[in-house]
Amino acid sequence: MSQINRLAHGGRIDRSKPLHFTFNGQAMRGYAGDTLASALIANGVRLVGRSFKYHRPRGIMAAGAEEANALVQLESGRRTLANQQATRIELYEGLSATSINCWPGPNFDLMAVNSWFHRLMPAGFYYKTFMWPAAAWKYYEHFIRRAAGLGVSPKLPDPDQYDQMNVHCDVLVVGGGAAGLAAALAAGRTGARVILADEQAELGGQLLGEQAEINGKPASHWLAAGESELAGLADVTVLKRTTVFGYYDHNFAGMLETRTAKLPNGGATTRQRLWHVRAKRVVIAAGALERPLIFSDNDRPGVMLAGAVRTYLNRYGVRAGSNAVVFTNNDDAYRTAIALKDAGVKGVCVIDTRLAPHGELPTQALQAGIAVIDNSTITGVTGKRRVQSVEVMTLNADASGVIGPARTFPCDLVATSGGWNPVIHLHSHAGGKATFDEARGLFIAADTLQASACIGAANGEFQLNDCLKDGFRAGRDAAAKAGFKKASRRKLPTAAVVDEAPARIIWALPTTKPIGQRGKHFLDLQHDVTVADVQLAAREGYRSVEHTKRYTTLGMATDQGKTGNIPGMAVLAQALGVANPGDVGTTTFRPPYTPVTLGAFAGRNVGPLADPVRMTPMHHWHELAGCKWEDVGQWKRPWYYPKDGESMADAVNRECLAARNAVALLDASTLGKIDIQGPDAAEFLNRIYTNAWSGLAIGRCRYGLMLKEDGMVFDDGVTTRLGENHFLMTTTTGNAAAVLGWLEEWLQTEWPELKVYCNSVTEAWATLTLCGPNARHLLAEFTDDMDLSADAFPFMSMQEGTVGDIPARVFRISFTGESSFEVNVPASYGLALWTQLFNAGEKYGLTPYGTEAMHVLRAEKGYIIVGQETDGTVIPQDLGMQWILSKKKDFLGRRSFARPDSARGDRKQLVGLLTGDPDMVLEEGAQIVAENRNNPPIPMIGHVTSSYYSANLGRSIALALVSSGRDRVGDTVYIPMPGKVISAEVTTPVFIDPQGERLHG
Amino acid sequence: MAEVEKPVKKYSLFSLARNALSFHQNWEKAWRSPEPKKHYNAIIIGGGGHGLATAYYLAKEHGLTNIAVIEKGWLGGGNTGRNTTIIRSNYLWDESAAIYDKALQLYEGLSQDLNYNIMLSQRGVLNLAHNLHDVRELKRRVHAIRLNGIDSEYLSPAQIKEMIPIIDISPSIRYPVMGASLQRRGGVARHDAVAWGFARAADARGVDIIQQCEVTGILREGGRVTGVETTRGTIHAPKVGIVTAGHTSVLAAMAGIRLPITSYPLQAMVTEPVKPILNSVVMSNAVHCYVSQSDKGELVLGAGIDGYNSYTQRGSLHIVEEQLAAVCMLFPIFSRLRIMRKWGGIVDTCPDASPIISKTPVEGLYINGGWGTGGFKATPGSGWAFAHTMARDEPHALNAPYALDRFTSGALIAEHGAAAVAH
Amino acid sequence: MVKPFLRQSPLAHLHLEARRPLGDGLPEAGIHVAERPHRSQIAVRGQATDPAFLQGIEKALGISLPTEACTASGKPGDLQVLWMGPDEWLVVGGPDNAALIISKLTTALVDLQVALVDVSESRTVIELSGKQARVVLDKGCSIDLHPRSFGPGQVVNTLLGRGHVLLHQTDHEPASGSSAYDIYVHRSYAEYLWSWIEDAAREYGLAMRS
Amino acid sequence: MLLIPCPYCGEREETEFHHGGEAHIERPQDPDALSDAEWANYIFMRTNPKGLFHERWVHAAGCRRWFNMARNTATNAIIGTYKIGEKPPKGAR
Ligand SMILES: Cc1cc2nc3c(=O)[nH]c(=O)nc-3n(C[C@H](O)[C@H](O)[C@H](O)COP(=O)(O)OP(=O)(O)OC[C@H]3O[C@@H](n4cnc5c(N)ncnc54)[C@H](O)[C@@H]3O)c2cc1C
Ligand SMILES: NC(=O)c1ccc[n+]([C@@H]2O[C@H](COP(=O)([O-])OP(=O)(O)OC[C@H]3O[C@@H](n4cnc5c(N)ncnc54)[C@H](O)[C@@H]3O)[C@@H](O)[C@H]2O)c1
Ligand SMILES: Cc1cc2nc3c(=O)[nH]c(=O)nc-3n(C[C@H](O)[C@H](O)[C@H](O)COP(=O)(O)O)c2cc1C
Ligand SMILES: [Zn+2]
Repeated sequence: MSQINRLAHGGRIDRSKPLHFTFNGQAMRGYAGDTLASALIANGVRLVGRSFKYHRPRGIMAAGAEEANALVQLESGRRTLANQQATRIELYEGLSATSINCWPGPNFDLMAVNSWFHRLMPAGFYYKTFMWPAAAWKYYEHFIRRAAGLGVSPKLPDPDQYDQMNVHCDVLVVGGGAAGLAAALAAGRTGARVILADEQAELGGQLLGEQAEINGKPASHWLAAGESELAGLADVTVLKRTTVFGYYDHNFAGMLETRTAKLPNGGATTRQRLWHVRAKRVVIAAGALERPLIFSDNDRPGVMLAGAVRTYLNRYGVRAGSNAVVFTNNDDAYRTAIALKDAGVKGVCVIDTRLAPHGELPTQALQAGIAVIDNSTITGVTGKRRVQSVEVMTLNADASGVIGPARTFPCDLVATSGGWNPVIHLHSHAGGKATFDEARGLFIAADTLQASACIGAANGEFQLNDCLKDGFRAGRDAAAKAGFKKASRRKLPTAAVVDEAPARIIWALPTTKPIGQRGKHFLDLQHDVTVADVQLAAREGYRSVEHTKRYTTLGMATDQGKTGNIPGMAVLAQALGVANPGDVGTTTFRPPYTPVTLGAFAGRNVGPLADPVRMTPMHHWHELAGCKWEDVGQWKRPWYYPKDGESMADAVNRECLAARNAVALLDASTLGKIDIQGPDAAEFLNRIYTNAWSGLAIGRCRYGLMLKEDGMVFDDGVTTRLGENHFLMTTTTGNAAAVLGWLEEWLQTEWPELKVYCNSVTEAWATLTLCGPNARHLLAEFTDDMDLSADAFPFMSMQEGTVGDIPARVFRISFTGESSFEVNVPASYGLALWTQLFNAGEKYGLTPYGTEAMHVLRAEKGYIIVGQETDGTVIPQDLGMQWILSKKKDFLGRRSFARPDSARGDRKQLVGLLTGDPDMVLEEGAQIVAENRNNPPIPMIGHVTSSYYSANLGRSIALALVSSGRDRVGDTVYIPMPGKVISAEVTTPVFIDPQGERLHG
Repeated sequence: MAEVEKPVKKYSLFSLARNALSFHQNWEKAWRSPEPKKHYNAIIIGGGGHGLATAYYLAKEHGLTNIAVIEKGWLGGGNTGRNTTIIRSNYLWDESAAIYDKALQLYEGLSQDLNYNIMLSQRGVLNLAHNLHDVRELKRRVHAIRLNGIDSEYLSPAQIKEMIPIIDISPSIRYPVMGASLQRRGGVARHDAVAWGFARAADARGVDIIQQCEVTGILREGGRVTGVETTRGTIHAPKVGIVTAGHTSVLAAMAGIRLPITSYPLQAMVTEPVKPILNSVVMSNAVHCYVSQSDKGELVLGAGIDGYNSYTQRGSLHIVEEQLAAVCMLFPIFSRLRIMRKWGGIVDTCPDASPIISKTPVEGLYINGGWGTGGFKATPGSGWAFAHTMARDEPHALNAPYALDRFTSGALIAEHGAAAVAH
Repeated sequence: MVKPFLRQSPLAHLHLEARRPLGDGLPEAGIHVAERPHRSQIAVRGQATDPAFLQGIEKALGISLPTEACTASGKPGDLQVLWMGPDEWLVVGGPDNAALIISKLTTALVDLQVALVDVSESRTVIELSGKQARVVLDKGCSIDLHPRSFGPGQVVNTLLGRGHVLLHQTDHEPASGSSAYDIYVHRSYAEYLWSWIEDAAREYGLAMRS
Repeated sequence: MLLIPCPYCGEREETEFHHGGEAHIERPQDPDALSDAEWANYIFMRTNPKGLFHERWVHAAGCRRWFNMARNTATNAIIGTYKIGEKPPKGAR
């Protein structure tokens, strides 16, 4: 295809850089500087896709972020992207795009049958039908879903990367049009830190598409000079292709930068970058969006926004048609008419809803020989796949209908303008209000919670000269408020003031029949929402603008109603008989301003960096040993160490046997360790723990239980007295941070009078736990300054000395019920000691064991795990731990035991379970019932909290919480599983060495 | 029970076709917009799903028709209009299973009962496990639910993959998928339709739904409620129900009642619409994400709650970022889909993650709130039980455990496992 | 300490110093990194309002206690005190000095209500420098590191990526725009942080410094 | 996205902090003297106001200090922060 619509010259495209691309398989050409949309128009493409609901043919209607129709599937395979606006895709060599939501193609689309049934499909039709028979919705839904959905999701992994950046600035300027550029210059000159972000590839905004002059020269000169001045200011950052997508509390903005116009083939650069900006002041110079006129069949390919048509001419050097009608209610569109005429487009005429337009621009148009048909409207459009003609009639006195004869104008382009809407989206995101300017029929930013201001066209300022003035003032002002007051003596640029007459606002233009009965008046082109739909919603009582939005889906498509919302709200106001659309209000503007990829939000937090992996000093040893990992919070802990060919059960059995019969080694470094010092340390522990601490001897350890104020078990661990005023507390791995936080909270907020300091030392120590009958022998080989005998070093005591010449603290504590030594050495020696122990331990049968074996071993002893035997509903009494509740003092949570529920007789209590079949290992989490049956509903009396095969006992064991469990010891209970019922006997929860002989040995 | 049937213009394919011929000019209003009367037999404060359902069941089951629902904004505009619409009854404790499954059962016939298609889509809800603790807790729930007579299954990673081919179950991801619970009867429903369907059906039974009317005070005399002060004048009633979700504490404070409730922002978002790609609802508490695809084609995604009290109906960006990173971990192909809109709601959470459906110390004043991040699924059941409570001045067995005094006695219904994150 | 060759810092196994630069043909690396392991680090807790405490510190260490938030005293590479909180400081010295420092402090602060904890083993230090060092940090850190608000001698506890760090700026050359930071990171997070930096720095070129 | 002025470190991003719920709820001196309802009031009942709110925060990833903050929960506007034991700032009482 040749570029039949490309003008011979003009535009900002680079004609020396031709580019090849394909659309729906057809090879086409464009230039660097084109968007896909401008290139498609240049190549004479009219029909780009089909609409959502009726599958009507659709073309390009805009030139920027407001495009509602021209969505394409960009590329295929690994780099495919759905629903991309052709107007925002910068053309690159080799680009390939296809139409979406049509099959087999946009020219002949089988789904267009929908449009035959359009009358059955008014707004909300699905709420009224598809209900019979009840079960059939499933099938209806299947077809509805297939029909909906626009483009297709990528199905292969994303080859690209995304990243994020945090910045701070004094002034953030959103939008680099005339106003924004002026603001950035003014703020930048004061020395303030300024960020100027614009979503487009070039600065200039609306100016890029105009033939405007500044200081008597083409505006491009001022743009270029401004840009180069900004580049020279050290603390000004200009970000192009960067959309400020959201504005949040306390002047925080989210921006999305597209870093590679063409998708890179891998490499170091990220495709998109999400910026977090914390600004002292925000200047919103986001411009205005043109609104379409709403007339019958205004969706035909070739009906476009007048400003966009002008932009295609001036910026891209393409004409959007060869025979054009301009349809307007204001003066601005006359610029388009004149530009079209200048570009040699035929038959240009203007249809104006106003009576005798007389401003500067209409006069110019008339002088240029452009016909102006006033007080008229388009009543119909012919041509399905492209406009062929429009029918025009005169408006009646109150513009509620048309009169007189119909005239037909052949044309292939209708450039419409219904005026402009300030872009107040960002202002609204962060709680800003809007007011309706009745005279001009537009919403203007009002009160805001943030330190921000809307300026230029975003504030309803449509004269270029005013935008410039506004920009410089706002930039200076914002900088001054941020503390930068340096004055600049430069002369401000000026532009000619054009006298523009007011618009005549008629929200829905009449046709020869009542609206909805001749053609369709589209408000939301992407979702196929019409004026009749909004009127129906109003009629049916969906009176709130929010109801109408949801009932009709107006403004809920990917463009979020950038062109359709305001007319839609006004139409609703009319339908409700409300004079002022301001009383109906807008729907809520929400981020993002334009869609943002999930990948950009995720940034670098994906793949291996999704969340930190915390590693102990011995981590890589475990990895080389082939361990399987268990995730505990962010830690990786060795779960078990399978040898070649071993199953998990084999490995765990082997590890458990070694721990009770030889010696086994556990990496316990992840346990939380908190150093607690100060004269009130013991008193502090008295309040935090349920038991008493004042009497603990130095060098002795004690088990403690912590509760929340509701009496529920929160954490447990062993705490050791290192000195008169010095304790070392250990916590569970998962709760380490929470417990330190808990201690600090009480110390700082409730008991500041206590003289205590807490410091985390979790990471300072590597903890190697030797467990089993040979533990002492092995350890003895490594130390000559500690007496390891049971008398000299009794259970629940601590010694300091050296192990393998490394300074160490050794604790005789045990979570396995076996004689064991917890050796703590400075973390950086952990790996060395581990390796040495491992080598020397071979003769004693040393076996490394993981968390699974640890859990089995402790369950054999009936030791609880917080979070497994407890779940936030368990009090110590339930666990049979009354013994740890001091009666002599208060402690956190104690009062809650006096509540009726704590005294309930049927509370769930910790018990053991032995299955009838010793090889049957119950499922953890299985529910327990009293009756031998399996036909739900069955009342449950408890559940299995822990369950293992115990190699040491040669049978399965389990712990459970069972209602009145201690009274049921000896009873049989039942565990119904899908397809079977398992019986088990209730026992006490200690299976091995109830007297604790091994522990003390 | 004497029911006064008002003529309803029934919705059906037939009525749709007939109306099409007259360009849809003749549909009746879905509900009226009446002026408030001076006096009602009962007032429901809050026109969300729960309030409207309460009114509907008061009229339908208890014959109380001189009642008003008073809504400060537009009906359904609270959390009912901004939730991720996940419906399920896979809760751990018996008390929860009972009320949530009652709700699910009502949902299963709701389109027909209300003559309004609420588009209940029972496409199955999966809750993923990512570590051994999750696995244990999920299995505990699966078994409990099954023994309560409610459908529930446990899936292995391979079975998950079979159901959802696009999910990444490889063991090399940061938090691998280790299993999932599945409730096949779970799914989603069209949230707006639930509010609108109840409103229309309640209106048809004579209930006045008064929108744009904010309750500013609760009138009491001698320990009894006598009515409410509103922005549209005083309205009297011997019974008043507070059903205001995010604003439960604010309304209760008007009657001098302090509640164990904190209101947090909770955010949700939708992507651009794409052709069907995800057929079930996937939730993961451990990595904070839940996602389903709507009939229109968008992915509907929910985030975790923001960590601080707020009534702003918007939340912080980092919460959304964390959640979307989790989505990218489980569904790497979604990284290039784009968020089209995100928003916030205000959720009223109780310490035990269970609601309050209760009488109060003020006679004639009732509270239904504290549903936190998960009350949409309960809407019909909650309204049904609350209507009973208001009509009889005593709780139904279904909601008796949800009385306020459980915070005094300690008999909490800890559903953190089922509800730790939003859904 | 004993058998120093047995000591292993959290990043030792990665042999950073032997790695080739990253950066797809960039002429010059914008970022330089190195691990500075085994620094002596002592957590000191006490009352900044107590003159005896301030004097004791000064006497023991020869440098004053930084009482202004987020500042450090002393010289990088030498003995330094980093502000951690209103009653919390980190005394940092060269390797294997902790016992000596503690004994000096103990002597000087005797009778005062203070706490001294040897946390040398808790953190390692990643030194990050170069023209793009600040930009790389900006990718994961919300602190305003612009020279106007942050400079040599300043130190913050904050988040970098998803990990907690103590970030200390040690140098800045206005002419070249190059700056240097010591990033103190808990050892269990060190490898994560290293991977994070490597990934974030790739586009600017990353070279190892010995 | 709150920007929170830590009374010790200055303004920092919300991500460095944890919220600690309502401020100025004192632990009863003698819990045994309380009725169950009073005890429940202390552990569970909160004002949760829409508007001025006094709350606790901890600068978890910063200086580890707890402090109080006065904030408007209807707008998220921060009126001020103050140290534990201090009185709320002007305009926040
Ligand atoms: C983002 C998000 C996702 C969620 N996801 C799910 C999910 O997937 N599944 C699920 O089951 N639940 C979910 N929930 C929770 C669910 O939305 C709520 O629990 C449920 O909708 C509450 O319904 P409601 O009728 O009680 O409250 P609402 O719908 O909030 O209604 C309360 C009404 O009270 C009105 N009101 C308040 N104050 C006054 C006053 N003074 N006078 C008059 N009227 C007043 C409000 O305007 C509002 O309309 C989610 C919530 C959110 C925010
Ligand atoms: N005569 C009329 O009727 C009329 C009407 C409207 C505008 N105008 C003209 O338009 C110009 C207005 O100047 P201006 O500077 O106020 O607006 P502008 O439209 O020229 O510039 C706004 C810029 O902001 C960008 N932008 C918008 N939202 C953004 C976001 N969220 N993130 C990043 N970038 C974003 C836009 O792409 C654009 O480049 C003047 O030349 C004025 O004369 C004239
Ligand atoms: C399940 C669900 C699906 C939604 N789908 C869309 C959608 O397709 N397009 C859209 O713009 N908004 C969608 N929304 C969001 C609403 O537009 C709106 O943001 C939300 O109801 C909150 O209201 P508010 O933003 O007006 O405060 C959806 C909301 C929900 C709860
Ligand atoms: Zn701080």
